[in-house]
Amino acid sequence: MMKSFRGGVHPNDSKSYTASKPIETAPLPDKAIIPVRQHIGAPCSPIVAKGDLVKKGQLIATTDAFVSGNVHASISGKVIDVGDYPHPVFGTCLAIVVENDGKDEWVEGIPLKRDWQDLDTDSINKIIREAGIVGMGGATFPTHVKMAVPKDKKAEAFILNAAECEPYLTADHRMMLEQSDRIVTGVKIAMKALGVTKGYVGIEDNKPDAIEAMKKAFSGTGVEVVGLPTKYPQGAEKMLIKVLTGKEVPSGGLPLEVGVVVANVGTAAAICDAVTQGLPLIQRVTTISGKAIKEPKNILVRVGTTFEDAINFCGGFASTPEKIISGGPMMGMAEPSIDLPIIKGVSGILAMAEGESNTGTESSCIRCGRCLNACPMGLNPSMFSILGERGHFEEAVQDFNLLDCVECGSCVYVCPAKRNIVQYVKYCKAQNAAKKAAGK
Amino acid sequence: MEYFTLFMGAVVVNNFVLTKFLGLCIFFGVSKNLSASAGMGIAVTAVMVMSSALAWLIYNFILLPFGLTFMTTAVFVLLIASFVQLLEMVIKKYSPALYNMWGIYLLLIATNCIVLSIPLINVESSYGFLYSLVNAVGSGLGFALAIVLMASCREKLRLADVPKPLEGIGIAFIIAGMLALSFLGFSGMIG
Amino acid sequence: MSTEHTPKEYSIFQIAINLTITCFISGIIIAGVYFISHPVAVKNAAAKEMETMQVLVPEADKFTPIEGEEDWYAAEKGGETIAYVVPGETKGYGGKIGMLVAVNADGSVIDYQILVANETPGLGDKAGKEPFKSQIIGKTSDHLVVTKDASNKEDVQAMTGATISSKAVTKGVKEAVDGVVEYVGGVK
Amino acid sequence: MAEVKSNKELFNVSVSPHIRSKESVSKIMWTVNICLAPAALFGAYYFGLNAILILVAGVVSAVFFEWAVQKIRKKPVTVKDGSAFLTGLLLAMCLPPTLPWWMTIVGSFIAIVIAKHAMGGLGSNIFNPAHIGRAALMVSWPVAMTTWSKMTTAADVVSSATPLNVLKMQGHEALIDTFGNASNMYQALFLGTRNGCIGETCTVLLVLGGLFLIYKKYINWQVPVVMIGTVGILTWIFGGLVDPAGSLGFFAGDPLFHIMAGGLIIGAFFMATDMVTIPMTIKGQIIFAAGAGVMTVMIRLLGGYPEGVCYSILLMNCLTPLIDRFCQPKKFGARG
Amino acid sequence: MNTAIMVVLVMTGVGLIFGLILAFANKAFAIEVNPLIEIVEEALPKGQCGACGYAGCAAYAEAVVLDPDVPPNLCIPGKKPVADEVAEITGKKSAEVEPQVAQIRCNSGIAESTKKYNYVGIEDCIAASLVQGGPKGCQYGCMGFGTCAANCPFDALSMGENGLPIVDQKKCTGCGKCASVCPKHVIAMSPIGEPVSVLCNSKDKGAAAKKVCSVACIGCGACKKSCPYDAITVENNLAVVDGKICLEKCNNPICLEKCPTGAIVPLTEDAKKASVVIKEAAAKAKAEKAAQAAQAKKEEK
Amino acid sequence: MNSLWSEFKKGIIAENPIFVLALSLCPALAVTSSATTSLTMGLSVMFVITMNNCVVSLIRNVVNPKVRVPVYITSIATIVTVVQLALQAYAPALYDALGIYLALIVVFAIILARAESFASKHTLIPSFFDGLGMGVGFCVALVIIGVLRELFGAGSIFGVKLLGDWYNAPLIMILPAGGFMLIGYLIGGWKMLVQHMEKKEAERSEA
Ligand SMILES: Cc1cc2nc3c(=O)[nH]c(=O)nc-3n(C[C@H](O)[C@H](O)[C@H](O)COP(=O)(O)O)c2cc1C
Ligand SMILES: Cc1cc2nc3c(=O)[nH]c(=O)nc-3n(C[C@H](O)[C@H](O)[C@H](O)COP(=O)(O)O)c2cc1C
Ligand SMILES: Cc1cc2nc3c(=O)[nH]c(=O)nc-3n(C[C@H](O)[C@H](O)[C@H](O)COP(=O)(O)O)c2cc1C
Ligand SMILES: Cc1cc2nc3c(=O)[nH]c(=O)nc-3n(C[C@H](O)[C@H](O)[C@H](O)CO)c2cc1C
Ligand code: SF4
Ligand code: SF4
Ligand code: SF4
Ligand code: SF4
Ligand code: FES
Repeated sequence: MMKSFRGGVHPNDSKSYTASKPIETAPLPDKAIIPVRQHIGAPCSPIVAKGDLVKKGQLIATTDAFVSGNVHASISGKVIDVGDYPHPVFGTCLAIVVENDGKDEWVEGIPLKRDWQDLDTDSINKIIREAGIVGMGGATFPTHVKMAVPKDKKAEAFILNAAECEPYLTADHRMMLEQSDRIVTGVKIAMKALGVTKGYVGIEDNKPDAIEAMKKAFSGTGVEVVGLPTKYPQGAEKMLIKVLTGKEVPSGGLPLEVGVVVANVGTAAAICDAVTQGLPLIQRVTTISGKAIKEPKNILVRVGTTFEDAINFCGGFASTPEKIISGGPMMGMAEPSIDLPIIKGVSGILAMAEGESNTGTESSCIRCGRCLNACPMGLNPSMFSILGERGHFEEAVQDFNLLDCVECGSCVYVCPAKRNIVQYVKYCKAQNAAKKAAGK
Repeated sequence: MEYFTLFMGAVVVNNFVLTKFLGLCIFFGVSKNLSASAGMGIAVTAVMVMSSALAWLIYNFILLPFGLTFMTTAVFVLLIASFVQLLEMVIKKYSPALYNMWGIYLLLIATNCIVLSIPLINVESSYGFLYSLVNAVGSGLGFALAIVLMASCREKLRLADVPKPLEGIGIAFIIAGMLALSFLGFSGMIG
Repeated sequence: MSTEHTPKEYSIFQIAINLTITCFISGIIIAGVYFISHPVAVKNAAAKEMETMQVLVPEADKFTPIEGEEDWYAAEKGGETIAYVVPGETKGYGGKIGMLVAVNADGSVIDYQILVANETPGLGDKAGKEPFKSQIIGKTSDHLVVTKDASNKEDVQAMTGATISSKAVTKGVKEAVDGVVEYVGGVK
Repeated sequence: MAEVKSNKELFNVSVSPHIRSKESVSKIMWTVNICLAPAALFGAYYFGLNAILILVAGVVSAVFFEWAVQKIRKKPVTVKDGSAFLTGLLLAMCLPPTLPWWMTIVGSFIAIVIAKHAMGGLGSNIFNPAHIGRAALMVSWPVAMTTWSKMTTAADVVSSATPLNVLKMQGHEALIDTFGNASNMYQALFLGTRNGCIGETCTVLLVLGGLFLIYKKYINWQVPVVMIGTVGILTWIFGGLVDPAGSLGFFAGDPLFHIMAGGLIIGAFFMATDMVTIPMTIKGQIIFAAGAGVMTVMIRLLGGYPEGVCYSILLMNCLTPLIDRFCQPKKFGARG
Repeated sequence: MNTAIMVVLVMTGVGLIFGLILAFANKAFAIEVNPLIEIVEEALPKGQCGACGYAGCAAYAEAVVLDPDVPPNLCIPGKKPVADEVAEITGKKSAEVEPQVAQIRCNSGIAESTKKYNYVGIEDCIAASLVQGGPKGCQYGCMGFGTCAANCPFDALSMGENGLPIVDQKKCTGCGKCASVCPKHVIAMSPIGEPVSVLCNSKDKGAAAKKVCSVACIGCGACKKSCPYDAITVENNLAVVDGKICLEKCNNPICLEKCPTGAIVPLTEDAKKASVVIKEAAAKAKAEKAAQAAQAKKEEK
Repeated sequence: MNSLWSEFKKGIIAENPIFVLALSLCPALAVTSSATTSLTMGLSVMFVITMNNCVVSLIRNVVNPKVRVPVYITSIATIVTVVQLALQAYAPALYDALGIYLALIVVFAIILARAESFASKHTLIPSFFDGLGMGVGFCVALVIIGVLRELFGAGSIFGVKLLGDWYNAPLIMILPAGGFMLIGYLIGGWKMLVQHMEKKEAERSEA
């Protein structure tokens, strides 16, 4: 039996809607709304103007900041606007709108053929940076930053995060079944760039077919494919590292402190495309699911396609949805509308029918301790909600390690009093940041 | 064994705060947070032991031989007040850190029932010198225990939705009532 | 919290004399009051003690202190000792219980009164009242034992819910009786 | 407030997570009520009319007081969550079957109004409300609270004292005498055909209820096990030393008797597990349970009362905030 | 008699000994503390609101006594009397403290505004603003969860029926705590008695603002043009009134009538009356004009 | 005159030494299990505090600040000893009932607090009224507590049986636990009373 991490929860995984649906390619949108900020880090500045003609894969926004990710046109056509548009994460954001000319032409020079074996670490990282690859597990952290190992640290292992522990989502699952070559190549490239020989693939054991497929694909590569107990948040990188290597990433530290780099399945595939063919990140596989969707699907979709288009491709709504979520139900964001572009980090779009998503009515904490037992980070979530409610955010940070919370939502899931702990955590973090900023 | 019984009796069974109502001003005034109340508990114990010793000497060598027992109160209170003030000055001078921690409570101690009553009880019950000291230590620790428990409860209730009028001292009294109720469990255990 | 804004300097003598004078005046006042009140207090205390003893032994016309035994009195009627009034002390539920016990020369209890006690009102403090009192009165040392057995009519029945006080008071009385018996020289 | 009625056209937006488990406070509370019900019903059957009156008075008044306080404080009324029902039920189950019913109402007033709502209502109280209610009744009317009727249903357990009382006052031998022989005694203790508080006598039904709660993960098994274990071990070691009939020496106590007598079973399974008033971490709960066990034994063997479960739990309740402070969970990735 | 003499002797002796000890200790252990700190603290109103910029009244007392650069008038709730007292104690000069009250610069209640989504979560403005910017259509407007009211140390704010906070001008000390907690920065501290103000905080362009709120300031500048004293400026599509100018100079708030959306609002009784008069006059003028036009038309015919 | 009245009045309600200032709490519990002892203690304290305020206001200018506290305490101790001696001589029963708490009047914080914060800054007359007001407030609080505890805990007031034999008095009222809880609620009630009065006052001043 696999070692497990402490805490965690077992929500109903609801993956059967789409687990057996092969990835379908969504039609090109009439116009793509491409925000200049699709990642953690500095926003990019547009380098095209209204009226310019762009081709697929053309760089349209960039920046010198290291922690950032280039933005490329996902379709070819005319730039019809550069302005503020709704954004699934930031509310509104500067976006470049490209009107489809229907030609879907690549920009000059790609696709190309490149033998990755010949490349050294720096050139691989350069390619990844130029391709605008960011983490596709949802956090959208620029991958080239992650791959750049500082001098004083040494990477020892690479972990492919294929846990896909969020309920409903099956995009990674389908990719592993259908596109194992891309994934394997991506992992090999990453391992070469990092200079490591040890690799792991962690997959939750509710996807036996994927474990099978990966084992086959990775046979003889020295990469260990491991079936992990199904338990949310198995895919959180600290948990994954703990389970696979037995090491605990120190509080506030990065995986590299224990010599590990973690990347998502989609990220690995994107690395493969970029390095072997020179393709920038302009599309992704995402899961459209939920009871309010007529035909839930896994779709390959261009960045900038609106939620509405994607949902229409899945037959539209079966009933009036009560809630729209970008990402999974545990960590995803509820969205106020479906006029939003799909960006690099949108791993799923869920339309929840009435009663499907359930947040309950908050009552006072009865100190039952379930949240303590569920918290994978070993925190005391009940205190976050209580202290947050009374405005004692400093105490939450200092005495209860609030900043260690990864907002996984396990505590909220199990709470019988339906406490909005994650919201209190966000609240406390925001207040604490504001206070710090004011202090400076 | 006799000393042990006396000591345990003073700490829990006949806890001065919860069964004899002494030292309530500080008990309610300084129990808002845990570290302050722990400091206070120690301070009270220290002052009580030292003044008990002095008081015992004065009583047995001056007041008793000259038949001046009716003046005990006046002399003791003067003794304690001066002693506390002296202590305050010494601490302020030599350990400002300590002073910042519980200097402010020292003056409160000077006008606190429990500090005066222990020496009084000691001499009234004609306890011996050592016995008096043990009684003082036990009572002081009993006070410390009670105030620390009180503070931990109040720290918890600070985050609770206590009815407005009861907030602060009111709810503290109610907790004290429940502490006293719980401590009845010890009744009959010793003495 | 003095109102002057700049602290002044004082000499040691100035400070010391200040307190000394206060104490001197205080001493005079206390001494004065004591001088007046003390005799009254002594007189009242004595009168009260007599009164108490009178209640315990109503037939007596005189109480004379017994030499050699502190606070012991012989109750006399027409010059003849009819009883002894002696103090007793025990430890009850709420601490010390002090009492006065009137004992016949033959070692039986005439009456007793609890003077100081901290027993629970409504429970332990019933030990000084009827019907508990009448159980004790008349008994001799042998039967001054508390029982909880309802069928035992010889000994003292414990008060419901206050066994401790019952035992304590009974023990106090018994000790007083034993003391008297010993003093009288084992008269039975 | 600005809350307009939820508009069907608009989506709901809230912070993640968007799915929640099916557990709720009221589900937990009502389950506990149901687990207690068999033992309560047994008490009602065995002790008769007055016991039924006490149970009804306890529950109805507790629910009423909760409703009234919340109305007066203009807070949302939450009597349906079953916690007041539970407090009333537990209080009634810990009272002697002969108690005048109106005293039960005074007890539940103290439990609900003073011990629970003065401290901020469900979840904020420091002391176990039912126990505060019981302890308050104990000091208010000690005679009524320690008067036991002669049993009528089972002819051979005629005694007007509880077994623990007999043990304390008359010793172990006398205790066995009241039941005839030792196996009769254990049987009576196990089945509940003995004197005692209404709901505390029937060991078997209480244990079954408790096991169901453990199975449902509503309580941690460590708490009853540690508390009962501590009492068992300590009474075994020291129980013989303080027998009124003379010391029997070490290891001469009767742990089985001590475990089943008095309120230990109901206390360990249903009251030392009240999550509101005990530490939150398992470590803290074990400390709590062990402490409560030690206190119980101290009170039973050394103290003025024959039974100590109620006070031991209250005394540990006082310590809970301190225990909580020093037993925080170990955070992930803590250095060292 | 003997006892009485002993009493006096012992008392005096005790007094002398303790007096000497204390006096000696006083010399031996003397250290400098500034007694003024306590006196100043005593004078402060103890709201512990932090409006002075220090962590509470005691901290300010210490700072104002020890640091010569700290002015004595930082305590806003205390207003002038406290400032004067502190100034007197510390020997510093007390400058004028401007009396201020909180003003809610958004007039869009439930009826006047649109909603973006149904908010489900903690009833608190800061928490709600973290969820997609809050449920109100206008991202600059008051969300009405009452965080300001809950944080007012002087109990001067309450939430009105329409979901907007109401300032009790008598209780408001102008400490600014509410303004600092409001995540939308809707609350401004303004001079007491200001006759009119633009109660809107929206920096959206006119059309966008109008779409989500019926009483929005659309930044059209009509008010600015009408104001004879240049008290109004328009920046970021939002008009702002300089209350001090109005207070000093204006007694005929003509701007009120010019605003097409009614975003500019009379605040004082006088201004309200004046506004009615102006509006009536305007209506009359309009009616007259219409009548004249009709007349003219008729005549034409 | 008006200001003297307000000096007097504040001690009774708005700054009640027990319910509001929470000073000198020990006697509020210890001697209040009957109304009679409450009243006696209340009157004793009232006497001491008033006297002491007068003494302090008279000597305030000659007292050296370095020994202020000991001097004030000496003054209090003297007055208390006088009361003690007087009670012992003329009312021995009460003297016994008050027990050690009579001696402890010396350290009741309210007395020193008034001396320090009021009498040492004011002249004789205001100090007298301040002391009297505080004393009355103290006495009123004690008597309220005493009456309630005696009534509920024994069915009588000042020893006079009011409730009949049907009344089965709960002992908790005369025990520590009940005393604490009762005072807790009285403090809460007092707070509401003070707020209510302030509101009334404000309304009146507005009108
Ligand atoms: C609670 C939690 C759950 C997560 N679950 C997954 C997951 O199921 N799959 C995944 O790829 N990443 C998941 N992540 C993100 C990973 O921690 C990590 O960011 C990711 O594996 C890094 O790869 P990327 O940068 O390529 O996205 C999760 C993160 C958290 C905090
Ligand atoms: C400011 C910042 C700096 C980071 N630096 C590195 C880094 O140097 N190397 C690395 O492997 N990951 C780095 N990360 C990525 C995180 O370890 C993590 O992969 C990312 O936050 C997403 O993880 P999640 O999806 O589990 O939340 C950094 C993240 C942040 C926010
Ligand atoms: C508040 C309270 C006060 C008590 N006071 C007394 C008392 O004054 N005297 C006494 O003997 N027992 C008192 N007890 C009861 C004893 O603790 C003990 O229970 C009793 O003596 C057992 O005797 P029983 O067998 O007669 O019930 C009191 C109990 C409580 C709860
Ligand atoms: C397992 C469990 C045990 C409980 N035990 C008690 C109890 O002993 N006494 C009580 O008043 N309430 C008990 N409750 C109910 C509830 O927690 C109680 O009303 C709160 O203490 C009131 O805030 C219990 C609840 C649960 C789930
Ligand atoms: S959201 Fe934070 S506190 Fe809650 S379980 Fe996850 S890490 Fe722990
Ligand atoms: S799970 Fe909910 S009710 Fe239980 S302790 Fe945590 S926050 Fe409180
Ligand atoms: S437009 Fe102005 S008035 Fe309207 S909601 Fe926004 S801030 Fe408020
Ligand atoms: S003014 Fe600000 S804090 Fe107050 S209710 Fe409106 S948004 Fe919330
Ligand atoms: S009166 Fe204040 S401590 Fe006793």
